[in-house]
Amino acid sequence: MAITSIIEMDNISKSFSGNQVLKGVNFDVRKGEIHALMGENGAGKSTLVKVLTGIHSRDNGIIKVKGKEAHFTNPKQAEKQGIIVIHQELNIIPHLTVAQNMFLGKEITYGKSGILNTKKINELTKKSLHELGVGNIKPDDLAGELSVGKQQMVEIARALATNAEVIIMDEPTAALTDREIESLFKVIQSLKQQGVSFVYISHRMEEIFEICDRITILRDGQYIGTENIADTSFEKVVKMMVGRELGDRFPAKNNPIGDVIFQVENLSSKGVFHNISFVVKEGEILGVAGLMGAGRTEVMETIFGYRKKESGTVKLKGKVLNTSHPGNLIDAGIGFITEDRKGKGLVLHSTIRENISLTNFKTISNGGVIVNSKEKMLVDDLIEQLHVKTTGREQVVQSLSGGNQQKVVISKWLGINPRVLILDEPTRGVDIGAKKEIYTIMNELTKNGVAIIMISSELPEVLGVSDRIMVMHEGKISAFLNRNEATQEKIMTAATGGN
Amino acid sequence: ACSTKDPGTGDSEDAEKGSGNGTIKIGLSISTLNNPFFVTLRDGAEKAANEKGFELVTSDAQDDPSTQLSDIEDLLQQDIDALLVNPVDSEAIVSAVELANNADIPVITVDRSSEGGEVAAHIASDNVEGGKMVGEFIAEQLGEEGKVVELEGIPGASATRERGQGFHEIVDDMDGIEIVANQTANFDRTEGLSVMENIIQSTDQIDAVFAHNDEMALGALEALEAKGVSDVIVVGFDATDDAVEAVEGGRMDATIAQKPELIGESAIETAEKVVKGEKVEEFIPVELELITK
Amino acid sequence: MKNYIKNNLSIIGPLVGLIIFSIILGFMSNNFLTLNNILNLFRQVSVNALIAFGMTFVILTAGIDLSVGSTLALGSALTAGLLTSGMDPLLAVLIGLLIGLALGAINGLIIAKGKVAPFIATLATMTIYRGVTLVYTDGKPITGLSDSFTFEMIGGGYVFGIPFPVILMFIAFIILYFVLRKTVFGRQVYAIGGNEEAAKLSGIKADRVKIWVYSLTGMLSVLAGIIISSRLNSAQPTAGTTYELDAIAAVVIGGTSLAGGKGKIVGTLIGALIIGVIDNGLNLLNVSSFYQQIVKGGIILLAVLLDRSSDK
Amino acid sequence: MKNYIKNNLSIIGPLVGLIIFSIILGFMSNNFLTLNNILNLFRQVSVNALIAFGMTFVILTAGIDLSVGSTLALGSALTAGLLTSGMDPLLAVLIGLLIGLALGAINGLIIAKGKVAPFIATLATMTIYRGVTLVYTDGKPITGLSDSFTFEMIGGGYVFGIPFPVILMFIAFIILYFVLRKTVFGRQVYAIGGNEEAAKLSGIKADRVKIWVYSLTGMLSVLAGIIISSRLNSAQPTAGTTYELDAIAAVVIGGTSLAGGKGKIVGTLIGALIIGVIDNGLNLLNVSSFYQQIVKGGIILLAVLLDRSSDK
Ligand SMILES: Nc1ncnc2c1ncn2[C@@H]1O[C@H](COP(=O)(O)OP(=O)(O)OP(=O)(O)O)[C@@H](O)[C@H]1O
Ligand SMILES: Nc1ncnc2c1ncn2[C@@H]1O[C@H](COP(=O)(O)OP(=O)(O)OP(=O)(O)O)[C@@H](O)[C@H]1O
Ligand SMILES: O[C@@H]1[C@H](O)[C@H](O)CO[C@H]1O
Ligand SMILES: [Mg+2]
Ligand SMILES: [Mg+2]
Repeated sequence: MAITSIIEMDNISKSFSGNQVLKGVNFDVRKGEIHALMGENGAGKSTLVKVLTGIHSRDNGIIKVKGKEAHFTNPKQAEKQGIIVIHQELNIIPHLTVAQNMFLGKEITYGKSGILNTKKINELTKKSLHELGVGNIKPDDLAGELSVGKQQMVEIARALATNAEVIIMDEPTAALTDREIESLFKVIQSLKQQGVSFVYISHRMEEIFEICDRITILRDGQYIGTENIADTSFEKVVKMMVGRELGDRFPAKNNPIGDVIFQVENLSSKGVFHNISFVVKEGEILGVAGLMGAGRTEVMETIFGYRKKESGTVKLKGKVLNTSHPGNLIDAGIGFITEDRKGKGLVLHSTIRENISLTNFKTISNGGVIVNSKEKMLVDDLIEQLHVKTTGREQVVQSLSGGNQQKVVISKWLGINPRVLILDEPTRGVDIGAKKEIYTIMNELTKNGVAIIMISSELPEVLGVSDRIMVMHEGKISAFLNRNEATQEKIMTAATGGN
Repeated sequence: ACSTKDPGTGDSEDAEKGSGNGTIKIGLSISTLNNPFFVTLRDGAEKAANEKGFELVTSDAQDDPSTQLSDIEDLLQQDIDALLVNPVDSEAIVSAVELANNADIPVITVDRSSEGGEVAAHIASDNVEGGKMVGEFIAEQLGEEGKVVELEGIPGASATRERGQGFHEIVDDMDGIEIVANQTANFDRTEGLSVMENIIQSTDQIDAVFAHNDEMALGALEALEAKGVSDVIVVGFDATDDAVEAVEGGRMDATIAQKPELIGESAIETAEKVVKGEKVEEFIPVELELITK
Repeated sequence: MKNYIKNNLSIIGPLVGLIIFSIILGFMSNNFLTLNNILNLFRQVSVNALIAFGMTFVILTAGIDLSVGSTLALGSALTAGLLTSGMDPLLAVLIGLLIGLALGAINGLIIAKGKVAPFIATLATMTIYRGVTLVYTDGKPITGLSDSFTFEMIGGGYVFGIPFPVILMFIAFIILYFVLRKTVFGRQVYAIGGNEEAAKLSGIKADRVKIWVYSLTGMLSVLAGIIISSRLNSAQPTAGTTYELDAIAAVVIGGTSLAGGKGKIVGTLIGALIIGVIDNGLNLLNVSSFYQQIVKGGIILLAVLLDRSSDK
Repeated sequence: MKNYIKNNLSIIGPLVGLIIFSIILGFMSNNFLTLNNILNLFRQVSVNALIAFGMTFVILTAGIDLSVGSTLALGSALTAGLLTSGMDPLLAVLIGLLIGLALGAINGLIIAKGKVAPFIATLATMTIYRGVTLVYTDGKPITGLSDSFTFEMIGGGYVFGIPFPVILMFIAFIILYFVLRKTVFGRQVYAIGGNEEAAKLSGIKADRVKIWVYSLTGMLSVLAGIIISSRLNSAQPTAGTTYELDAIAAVVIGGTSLAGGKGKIVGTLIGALIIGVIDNGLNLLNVSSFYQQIVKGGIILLAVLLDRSSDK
C-alpha cells in the first residue's frame, strides 16, 4: 500500500480501422521509478503512450493519473498534469533555432504580454544543454542543420527542462552514440533521485538492464507481464517479448572472405571529411564506428553519388565508378540503406509495393511498362523473406511500425541483388528479433559474396557483426581493427581521437 | 506637418523644361493594350508623333485605375509637355488629372473622359451613343419584334456599362423585343464562343445578338455558324479589321466604328496646339459610324 | 476488392458530386441533359481538361504551373504565324506542339536545375511568355489561319458525331492514364512528389522527370490552344488568361493533393467536367454574371469540402 | 556574430539586387534617383507592400492567399458604401478594416477547420468575394466618397513631406516585424510552417494561429484598398485584380520559402521595393508595355536565381 502509482492504465484497448493494436493492456508507473516498456516492433508501445497522452482516443479501459481518472484529448493537457513525452518520431522544427525549439509551446515571456524573453530562453537552453553534456550544441544553432543525434539531444533537453513528474521516452537513444547515452543516463538518474518517474522504451537490452527498475512487456498488443529487473534475466525478457527462445543475439558468421571488390581512394569533401581510403572484400562485413557527427553518413552518401565529392575515386572490381548520381551506383550493383528512414528512405504515404519497386524498375518492367505479375512476385517474395509484419503489399508504409518500415527499406535494396550493400544504422529502432533477422540476412548475403559496409553506433553490434572495423573521428579515419583485436575500449579511443 | 498637397510640386523650375529645346515630349497613358482597339489608338498617336518629330512616352495601365495613377505619376517625373490620358475609369482618374494640374502639365482625355480636374480637351466617341445606335439598328432589322441575346463585356468596365446602357435605353421601351439572355464573355473571343454555345442550348429562338465588342461577336458567330444558323443578326462594336471583313462577307451584320486611329492622331494634334498655346475646343468628337454591308 | 474500393475512394467524392450537380441541373433546365448539350459540354471541357491533365502530372511532382495560359497563347500565336505563312497545316501544328514542349522544358529547367520554386518560376514565365506573345502579335489577333480541312477538323470537326476535340481529349486521357498507372515514368512522378529525397536515393533522376513533366504540360497547353485557334480561325494574344486557375481547380477537385505524390488523372477528368457543368449550367440558367462567380466559387468549395469529409 | 550574418544571409541577396537595379536605373534615367521620384516610388510600393506583409505571415505558415485582391475590392467597396451614406470617415474606415478581418477569417476558417488546401480555398473565395463586390456595386464604381480631410489624407496626404501611405506602410512594417520576431504568436507562425504536427504536439493551437494570420492579411488588404479608394476618391469593383501575384512575388523575392517556416518580413519589404523599382524604372525608361512584361518576368527570375545561388 505504501507504493503509490502516479499513472495507472487498466485494460486499455485500441484499434485502428478494425485492426486491434492494443488488447486489454495494463500498465502503471510509480513515483521515482524507471519503468521499461518493451516489445517487438508493432507490439503497441508507442500507441499505448499516445493513448495515455490523449493523441489517440482509447476504445476501452481506464486511465488514472495520481488517483484521478483522466481523459486527455490533447498532449498539452497531459503536460499540465506533469506527463511529458519524447516521441519516437523527431519533433524538431527545422528552421527554428535550438533555443526556439526547446521552448516551443512554453515560451518565456515578459509577464503575460506575449513578448518573448529571448535572453532568458537562450540562457536556460544553454544551461540545459550543458547539464546534458552537449554544451557543443549552441542555443542559436539552426535545429535542422544538426545531425539526427544532436536533434534528439535537443528534444531530450527540452523534456528534461520542464518540471515534469513523469517523462516518457520513446526510443530516445536510437540516434545516439555511447557517449551521449552515458550523459543522458546520468541526468535520468539524478532526476530519479528527485522523484521523477520515467517510462523508457528501447530496443537496446543493455540499457534496460542498466537503468530500469521494472519492465512491462507487450506482444502483439497483448499485455504479457510486468517484472522487477532485479528478479529477471536477459533471456527471460527476450522470451516474453518474442514468445520463444531466440538463441544467440549475433548469428555466427564464418563464410570465406574473397578478394577486394570495392575500393574508396582519397575521397574528400571540403570541411566534412578528408582523404578517406578503404577497401571491402567479397563476403566481408566492414563495420564503421564513430561518434555522432564523425562524418560517416556523409562519406557513404558521397560514395553513393547523393552528395558531390571534392576529390577521390570509388572503384568496383578495379573499375572506376561515376559517382555523379545514385542511379549509376545502383546500376553497378551498389545499394544504400539510409539512416534517415522517413526523410530519405521511404515514400511514407505510398504502399509497400510502390516503395520496394522504386529501386527495382529494371526487374519489374519491360520497355518502360510495369509488368504487374513480376512486380507482385518480387514484392511478395521480399515481404516473406524479411518477415515484414503487414496486412499485405498494399499497406501504406506510414501505418507500419518502425521496425517493419526498416524492413521495407532493406527489401527494396535486396531486390537489386546488390554486390555491395551500404547500411547506415540498419537496426536503429528495430526490435531484438528483427535485429537478429537483419544480421542473418547480412550473413546470407555475404555467403553469396556480397560485400557489406555497416555504419552502427551500437558498439556491441559493431563488435558482434563485423569482420573488420573502421573507426572515424572528425572526418578522418582513425583506425582499422580486425575482429579478433577489437574491443569497446579500443574503438572508443579511436573514435574520440586518442591513440 | 500634414497636408494633402504634393510637396514636390509648385517649385516652378519644372515649367521651364522641355518647351525650350524645340522637341515636344508627350505622355500617353493607355487603359490597356490587351485589346486591339487601344493598340490601334496608340499606333495612330505614334504615327502622328513620329511625323511631327515629337517624343511620345506611352504606358499601359492594364485596366487597373491605381496602376494608371502610378503610370501618370511616373510620366510626370519625366518632364513631359502634355499628358494624354485614356482613363480606365472616369471617376478614378480625377486625382491623376489633378496631379498633372498641380504640375502645370496640360491634360487631354482620350476615348473616356474625366469627371473632374482641369482638362484642356476631350477627344472621344461616345459609347452610350454607340449602344443606342446598335439598339436602333437591331430594332429596325427585326421590325421591333424578336428575341435578342446580349453578350456583355468585362463586368464593371465602363465600356460594358455604357454600351449596355445605350442599348437598353432603346430596346427596353419596345414591347416586341425580348432580351432572352445576357451573359458576360469578358470582351474575349474564346468566351464569346463558349457562352454563345451554351445560350444556344437553352434558347429556342434567337433573332439577334449584340456583343459589346467585336471579339465576342466573332466568337459568337463561330458558335452560330457551327450550328448551321445563319439568319441571326450579329452586331459587334469597334470595327476591328476582322469584324469589318466579316461584315463585308455577309457573316456579321454590323459593327460600330470608333476610328481609334483617328482618335490617336487627333490627340497628338490637339496636344501640339495646347503646348503652343493655341486655343482648342473642349470636346472634339470623333464620329461613330455604323458599318454595314 | 476492399483494396480496390479503397484505392478509388479518392475519386468517389468528386464523381458523386458530378452526378448530383448534373441531376440538379437536369431538373432546373430542360436543355441540360440533351445529347446535343452534353456533346457541347464535353467539347467545352476538352480545352481545360487537356491542360489539367498536364497539370495533374505537375502537381503530382509537388509542383505547379501558372504559365499554362501564356504557353497556350504563345504556342498558338506562333502556330498561327506558321499557318499564315502558308505552311502545311499538319506540319505547322506539329511544330506548334514542339514549341509547347520547349516552353514547358524551359519551365522544367528553371525548376529542376535552377532550383526555383515552381510557383515563382512559372509566375515569371507566365509574364514573360505573355509579353513575347504580345510582342510577336503586336497585341492583335492573327486571323485567316487556314482553309484546310485538316486544320478546321482539329477544333470544329466531328467523327461519328463526336466533336474532334473530345476525341483528342479522350486519346490524351487514355495515354496519360496508362503512363501514370503502368509505366516506370508514372511511378517516378508519384515518387518524386511523395518524397523527392527518397526518390533520388533510389536512383531516380528527379530533374529529368520534372523537365519532362513540365514539357508535357507545355505541349498539352499548346494543343488546347490550337483547338481554340482552329475553332475561332484566329489566334488571340490574350488567349488563355487565367486558364491556370481552372486547370488547377480541376486537378484539386479531382482529389489530387497539392502536396504531391497522391492523386489520379481520372479525378482530374471528373474535376474538369464538374467545372464545365457549372459554367454550362449557369449559362443555361441565365444566371447573371455577377452571381455566376459567387455560385462557381461556392460550388468549388463545396466539392472540395465534401471530398475532405469523405477522407475520414 | 557568425550566426548573425548567417541569419541575415537570406536578405542580403535581395538587398544587393535592389541596390544594383537602383544604380543601373539611376544611370539610365536622370529622373530615377530624384527625391521626388523616390517618394513617388515608395507611395506606389506601399499598396503592394501592405498586402505582401500579410502574405508573408500566410506563406510562413506554408499557406497562400489568392483572395487578397478580391478582399481589397470588397472591403473598399463596402467602406465606400458607408462613406457615401454619410458615416464619419474614421469610423467607416475602422469598420472597413474589420470587414477585411472578417473576410480573412472566413479564409482561415475554411483552411483550418475545413482542412481545405489554402490554394484552393482562397481560389474559391477570390471568385466569391469578387462576385459579391460586383453584386454590391452593380458593377459600377462607387464615387464621391468623402470630402473630409481625414479620408483624403489616407491616400493622398503628406506628413513632413512623406506620403501618408508610406508612413502607414512603415508603421505596419514595424509592428509586424516586432510580432514576428519578438512575440509568442510570431514564433507559432514559424513553427506551424516548419512542422505543423510537431507544433501541434507542442501544444500550439495551429488552427487558431492560421485563422488569425488570414484575418491579418484580409485586414491589410482592405487597408491597401482604402488607400487606393482615397487616392482615386472612388472604389472600383475590379480593383485589386491579380494583386495576389505581385504580393506573392514580393514575398518570394524577399527570400521567404513557399514551403513555409522560413523567411523574414524585411525581405518582403525589399521584394516589394524591387518590384516597385522595376515597374517605375521601366516606365521612366519608356519601355513598351509588352517588353515590360518580358523584362519584369526576367528580373523576378533573376532575383530568385541569384538568391538561390547565395544559399550555397
Ligand atoms: N495511425 C495508425 N493507423 C493505423 N495503424 C496504426 C497507426 N499507428 C500504429 N498503427 C499500427 O499499430 C501497431 C502498433 O504500432 P506502434 O507504433 O504502437 O508499435 P511499437 O510497439 O511502438 O513499435 P516500434 O518498436 O516499431 O516503434 C502497428 O501494427 C501499426 O501498424
Ligand atoms: N544538413 C546539414 N547542414 C549542416 N551540417 C550538417 C548537416 N548534416 C550534417 N551536418 C554535420 O556534418 C557532420 C557529419 O554528420 P553525419 O551525420 O555524417 O555524422 P555521422 O558520423 O553519420 O553521425 P550520426 O551517427 O549522427 O549519423 C556533423 O558535424 C553534422 O553536424
Ligand atoms: O472602346 C473600347 C473597346 O471597344 C474595347 O473592346 C473595350 O474597351 C472600350 O473602351
Ligand atoms: Mg514505437
Ligand atoms: Mg550518420
